[in-house]
Amino acid sequence: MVSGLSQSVFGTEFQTPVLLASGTCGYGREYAGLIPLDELGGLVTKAVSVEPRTGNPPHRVAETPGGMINAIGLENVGLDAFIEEKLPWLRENLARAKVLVNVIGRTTDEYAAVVAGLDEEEGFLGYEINVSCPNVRGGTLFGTDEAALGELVARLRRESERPLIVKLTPNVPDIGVYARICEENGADGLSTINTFPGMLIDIRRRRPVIGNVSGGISGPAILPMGVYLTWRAARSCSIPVIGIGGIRSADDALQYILAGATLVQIGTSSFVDPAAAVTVQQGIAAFLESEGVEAVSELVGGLRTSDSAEGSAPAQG
Amino acid sequence: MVSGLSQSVFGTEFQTPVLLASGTCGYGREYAGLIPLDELGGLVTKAVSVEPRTGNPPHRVAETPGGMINAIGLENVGLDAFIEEKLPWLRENLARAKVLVNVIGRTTDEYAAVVAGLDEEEGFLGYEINVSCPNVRGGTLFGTDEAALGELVARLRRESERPLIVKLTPNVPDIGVYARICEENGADGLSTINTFPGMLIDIRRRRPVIGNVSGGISGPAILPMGVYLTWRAARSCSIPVIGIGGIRSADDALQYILAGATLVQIGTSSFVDPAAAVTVQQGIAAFLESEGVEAVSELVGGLRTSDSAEGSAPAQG
Amino acid sequence: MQADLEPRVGESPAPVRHRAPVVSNRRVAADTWWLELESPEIARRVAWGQFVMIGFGLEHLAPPFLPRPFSVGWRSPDGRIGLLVRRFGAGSAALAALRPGERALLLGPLGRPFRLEAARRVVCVAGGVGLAPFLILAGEARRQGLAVELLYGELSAERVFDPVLIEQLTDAPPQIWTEDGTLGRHGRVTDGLDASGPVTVLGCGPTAMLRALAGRAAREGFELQVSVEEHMGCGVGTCQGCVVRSADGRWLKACTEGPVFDASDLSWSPG
Amino acid sequence: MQADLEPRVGESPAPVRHRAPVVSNRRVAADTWWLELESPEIARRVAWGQFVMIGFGLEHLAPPFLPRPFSVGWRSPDGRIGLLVRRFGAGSAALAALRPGERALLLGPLGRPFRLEAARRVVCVAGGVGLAPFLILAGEARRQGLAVELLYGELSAERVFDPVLIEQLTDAPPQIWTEDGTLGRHGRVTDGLDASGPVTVLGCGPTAMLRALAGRAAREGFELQVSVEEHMGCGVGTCQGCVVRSADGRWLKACTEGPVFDASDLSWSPG
Ligand SMILES: Cc1cc2nc3c(=O)[nH]c(=O)nc-3n(C[C@H](O)[C@H](O)[C@H](O)COP(=O)(O)OP(=O)(O)OC[C@H]3O[C@@H](n4cnc5c(N)ncnc54)[C@H](O)[C@@H]3O)c2cc1C
Ligand SMILES: Cc1cc2nc3c(=O)[nH]c(=O)nc-3n(C[C@H](O)[C@H](O)[C@H](O)COP(=O)(O)OP(=O)(O)OC[C@H]3O[C@@H](n4cnc5c(N)ncnc54)[C@H](O)[C@@H]3O)c2cc1C
Ligand SMILES: Cc1cc2nc3c(=O)[nH]c(=O)nc-3n(C[C@H](O)[C@H](O)[C@H](O)COP(=O)(O)O)c2cc1C
Ligand SMILES: Cc1cc2nc3c(=O)[nH]c(=O)nc-3n(C[C@H](O)[C@H](O)[C@H](O)COP(=O)(O)O)c2cc1C
Ligand code: FES
Ligand code: FES
Repeated sequence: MVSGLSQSVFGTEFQTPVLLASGTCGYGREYAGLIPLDELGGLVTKAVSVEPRTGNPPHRVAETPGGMINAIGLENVGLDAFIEEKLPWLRENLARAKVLVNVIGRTTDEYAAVVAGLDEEEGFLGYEINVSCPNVRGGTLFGTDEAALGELVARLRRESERPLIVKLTPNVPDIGVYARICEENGADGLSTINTFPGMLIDIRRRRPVIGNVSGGISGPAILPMGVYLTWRAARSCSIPVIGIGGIRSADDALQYILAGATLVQIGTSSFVDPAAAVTVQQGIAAFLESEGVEAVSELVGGLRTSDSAEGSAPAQG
Repeated sequence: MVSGLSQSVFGTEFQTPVLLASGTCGYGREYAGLIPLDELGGLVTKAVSVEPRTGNPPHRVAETPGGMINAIGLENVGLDAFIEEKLPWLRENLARAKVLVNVIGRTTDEYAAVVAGLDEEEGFLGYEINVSCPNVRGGTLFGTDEAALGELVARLRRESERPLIVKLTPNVPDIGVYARICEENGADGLSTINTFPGMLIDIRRRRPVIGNVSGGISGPAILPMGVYLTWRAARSCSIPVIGIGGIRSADDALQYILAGATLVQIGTSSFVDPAAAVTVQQGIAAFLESEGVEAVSELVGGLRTSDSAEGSAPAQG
Repeated sequence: MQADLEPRVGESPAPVRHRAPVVSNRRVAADTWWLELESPEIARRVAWGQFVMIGFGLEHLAPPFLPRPFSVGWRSPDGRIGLLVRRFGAGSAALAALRPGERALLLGPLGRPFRLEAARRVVCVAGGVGLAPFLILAGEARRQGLAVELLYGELSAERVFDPVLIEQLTDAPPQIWTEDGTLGRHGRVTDGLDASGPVTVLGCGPTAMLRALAGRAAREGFELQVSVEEHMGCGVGTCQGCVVRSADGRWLKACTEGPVFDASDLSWSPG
Repeated sequence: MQADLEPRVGESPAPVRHRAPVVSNRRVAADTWWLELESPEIARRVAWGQFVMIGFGLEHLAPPFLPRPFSVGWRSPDGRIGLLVRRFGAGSAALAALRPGERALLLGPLGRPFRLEAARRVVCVAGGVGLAPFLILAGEARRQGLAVELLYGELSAERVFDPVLIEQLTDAPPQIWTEDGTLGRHGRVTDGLDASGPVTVLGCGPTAMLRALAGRAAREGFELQVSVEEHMGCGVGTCQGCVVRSADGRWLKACTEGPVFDASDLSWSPG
């Protein structure tokens, strides 16, 4: 990969700014041989919880206009099996691509147990904390509850010195509030964004298409929301932000980077074309060359705006 | 129009459940001759504020994946000119289609002034209150601030006995909370949803495409979010809900209706095809016939779900 | 915007991803198309019962936005593959509208094939376009000397894929059933199944048909393999979108653990 | 899903909406296509300087999802209209790829035309595909006996729309300028403008060109009408998306108050 693509962040060097997003690349191995995984910036594993989870009944995925809905139900093998069956492959097969482990829990203790249980292992760089999980105390998501979020991040910070990246939930009035809570409680970075709650109805059967009734919307449809939320998050704190949502081209990735993202992740697009992440990082390299930019790092947050319009919450209409 | 299409709601009869959404049909007249306006369920005017507003600099609209972004800036002629120049046309030309006036303000008083100023006039049924407006006290939107929203709705209720419909903002953790606040403070109905905040960047110029930097995302891309939020809102309160967001076909409209919407609105689709609303209502009639359903009212909220999945906030992934 | 690059693809058994030109696309029955694509690598490697994910790539946002799984119904020595496409929703309608020279994005071959033993009689029971995997299977297995019977059911005559073509592809005439009796035998294709003796029954078609077969297999004690359908995201095991319930209550991935399963490994309770 | 219904359309001056078949679509210069559509009603009613919104309808989600405004460049007595399409982004690329027999959704005619007075000399200054409205204008105005000159500039020869075709459409040869001097005169098209005497100058092209013209018009005191470009949502005045700044600081809608404005009514300060 072209040297101008590398990004120094989270105490290490990502050879490119392009990662595969959690839940869309399994535990890496599933893509082995199909795409040159070790040439990517990295990947984020499927969520890992302390106990295995069985997940939701089908249908778990379906197409929506310009995107998809999923309600996998965070099915995963659980911490122990992850360490025994999944991590070794990542350790042995990825020399350059970085691995983040996506972490979920029902309680702060469950999150902490995953981090504590993994921290001594080798084969991964750090954690991406998925806070779009219902908190059994209270029922709201960790990611939409300011107090619960702060407590969770502070607790995980005590469990580990590895990079701790919090993946934010998009359906909040002001994502900047949550970005600052993460920073103040010791997070090293943010990932923006997770999926939007959505629903699809089979009108003839009068039933939800998705077994879980509702699910998360991802794909190109959410691109402009993701760019906006990344911009807001990046402006609200001083820790690095990973941009996610609907990226299918280098142009899309560069929108996130100009909005303030240091790295980006590709999710749904890998389903449409497994080569998406490779194409995106090649396209970024081509853009740098055609624009005469030496390093992608020069573009991070490089959006030019006139100051007047920046602060206010946007009126609709 | 087929009789099975009519809906009795807000103390009147809508001949069909299909209306044109605010900001996408001007003040009606712009579509005169192009589509048979008076055969629709109705229309919602462009926002009206107490003083005229000039709106944002261009570009004000652009295309996004499966949708569009707009930042018009609530440009409008203001209350007096609305009464003098716009309302008479609606009064004289629409005999059957119902008119709702979309209302905006920077303060509770400004909203109240519009409602008070209009209430004695003829030519419209009631109000759709756009609460996705920044509150000058505090800066957040009325629609994401529980206290400000409750106060606003209570105040407007005192100003008018006409149908008072509150148009909710989508980017909140739980729209049910806001639905209940509206109901408790005397609203007659809800409209779900307004646009999602979003942003589009011209990567070569490194500038936002939209003059206002950010804007609102509408169109097919937001359909599944709108259906979900309509379902949550309808289940959280007992006042009628108007479903809005990404509708381009009868199938889409019927998803909203099954999710709990009594009426629906068509926005962006009218730009793509001015005949969209007509096609949608004809398609609903055809669906009723093919499914042997006598009246669309029988379908409202007719979604069948198993009880287990209903209450919880959805986990993402 | 999208480069027409073909990324390095790995060694077998990793699937290949490539833009395959449409060779021909013919309407062969009501709502049914026979789609031939040029895909030498998939043609060389595909085994009976495997499928491909077919889509239009990242610039395409209308259905199919997500690629759709289709059983490979045929392959030729010169590198073509054939898919039997029934127009169901908007995604399959777009595949039905493909014209020669246009390209589709293919990923395959995917999934586990049917497993046959030489010593046993094989009976394929196809419902609708569930016929597709049995075209390749019956043709190739017969040419290898296996005794294969093919029962094929449709609702009515207009939907039946040309019996002459089936015979050409599979080297023997199928036994055709229609539910309304407008062609072949009158009734459900499962009625035609004689599963006595040492036999491997293979089923592909609507879930109701597979359930009926599984019920008989359990009662009569014959071996039954079925190819199942479920919505898919990735086709390669990363998304966990495509699960079916196992007999012992776990979720199995249709894309990598299937689509062919022993019927006895699955749960057949409805819903 | 989308019905092919043609809703009742009103009396003039309401625009018509209809699905128009493509008659032909030819590449006529680098990145440039001449697209002819069958649209009898628009052909009958369109006036020079008016435009259509052209898109693909509601089932199409990729660009152009929103319809795009295009000047009508020509009309024929038998009901065709011609558009000059330059491939710029993904939306115009999709229009460039249209094939005969395919349909586009048209809405038009829209906007205010150029206003000409018989007594005056008319000079059209076209930058790039800003040529389009002057093809119809020069042709029809000359046939009505008006003295019309046409100056047409491009960056370089490869982008120049065939001068022979222009002459056919407009009844006289254009004066061609290229910025790199590879065809016609060398320099900016605005350099060619002689605005002495009673003259109406019409401009259509990039904003920088229009600004240069407006500067000269202000200094030299000639009448200048310009056709402006802005992003459009609806094309009919409902969305307020397409505004340009007026000389007295208000926003004017390019779709209904324009696209043709008196240059003196607009603000020409950059940004
Ligand atoms: C292993 C396998 C092999 C198949 N082989 C064939 C074949 O040979 N011939 C054939 O005609 N069909 C086959 N199918 C079915 C095919 O993949 C499509 O589901 C079907 O064509 C309907 O898709 P649609 O886009 O027209 O429907 P849509 O209108 O998009 O959706 C309607 C229905 O299609 C299905 N669907 C939607 N999204 C997906 C998705 N991402 N993945 C899977 N299904 C989805 C759902 O049932 C949905 O309710 C196969 C499916 C599987 C799993
Ligand atoms: C009155 C008028 C007449 C025009 N006549 C012609 C003509 O005769 N020939 C010609 O080639 N072009 C003409 N254009 C320009 C044309 O409408 C498109 O803007 C241009 O083709 C670029 O569109 P795109 O889809 O390729 O670009 P995209 O890649 O979609 O976007 C790139 C740029 O296109 C423009 N754009 C995007 N969305 C819109 C929108 N909704 N409305 C308008 N512009 C948008 C913006 O400048 C944007 O930055 C005219 C524009 C106007 C306003
Ligand atoms: C099938 C699927 C499974 C997902 N699983 C997870 C998960 O386990 N943890 C998580 O944090 N995000 C998960 N996500 C969210 C993605 O990582 C990503 O944030 C989202 O899809 C938006 O990016 P995209 O538009 O590029 O897909 C999942 C997304 C999909 C589509
Ligand atoms: C150009 C434009 C202008 C709008 N103006 C208003 C407005 O003035 N008041 C309002 O409440 N909503 C406004 N909206 C939001 C729409 O009424 C509608 O809620 C939204 O577009 C989602 O519906 P759709 O996806 O069908 O477009 C506007 C939307 C657009 C696209
Ligand atoms: S389709 Fe993704 S795991 Fe099977
Ligand atoms: S384009 Fe909608 S008002 Fe001009």
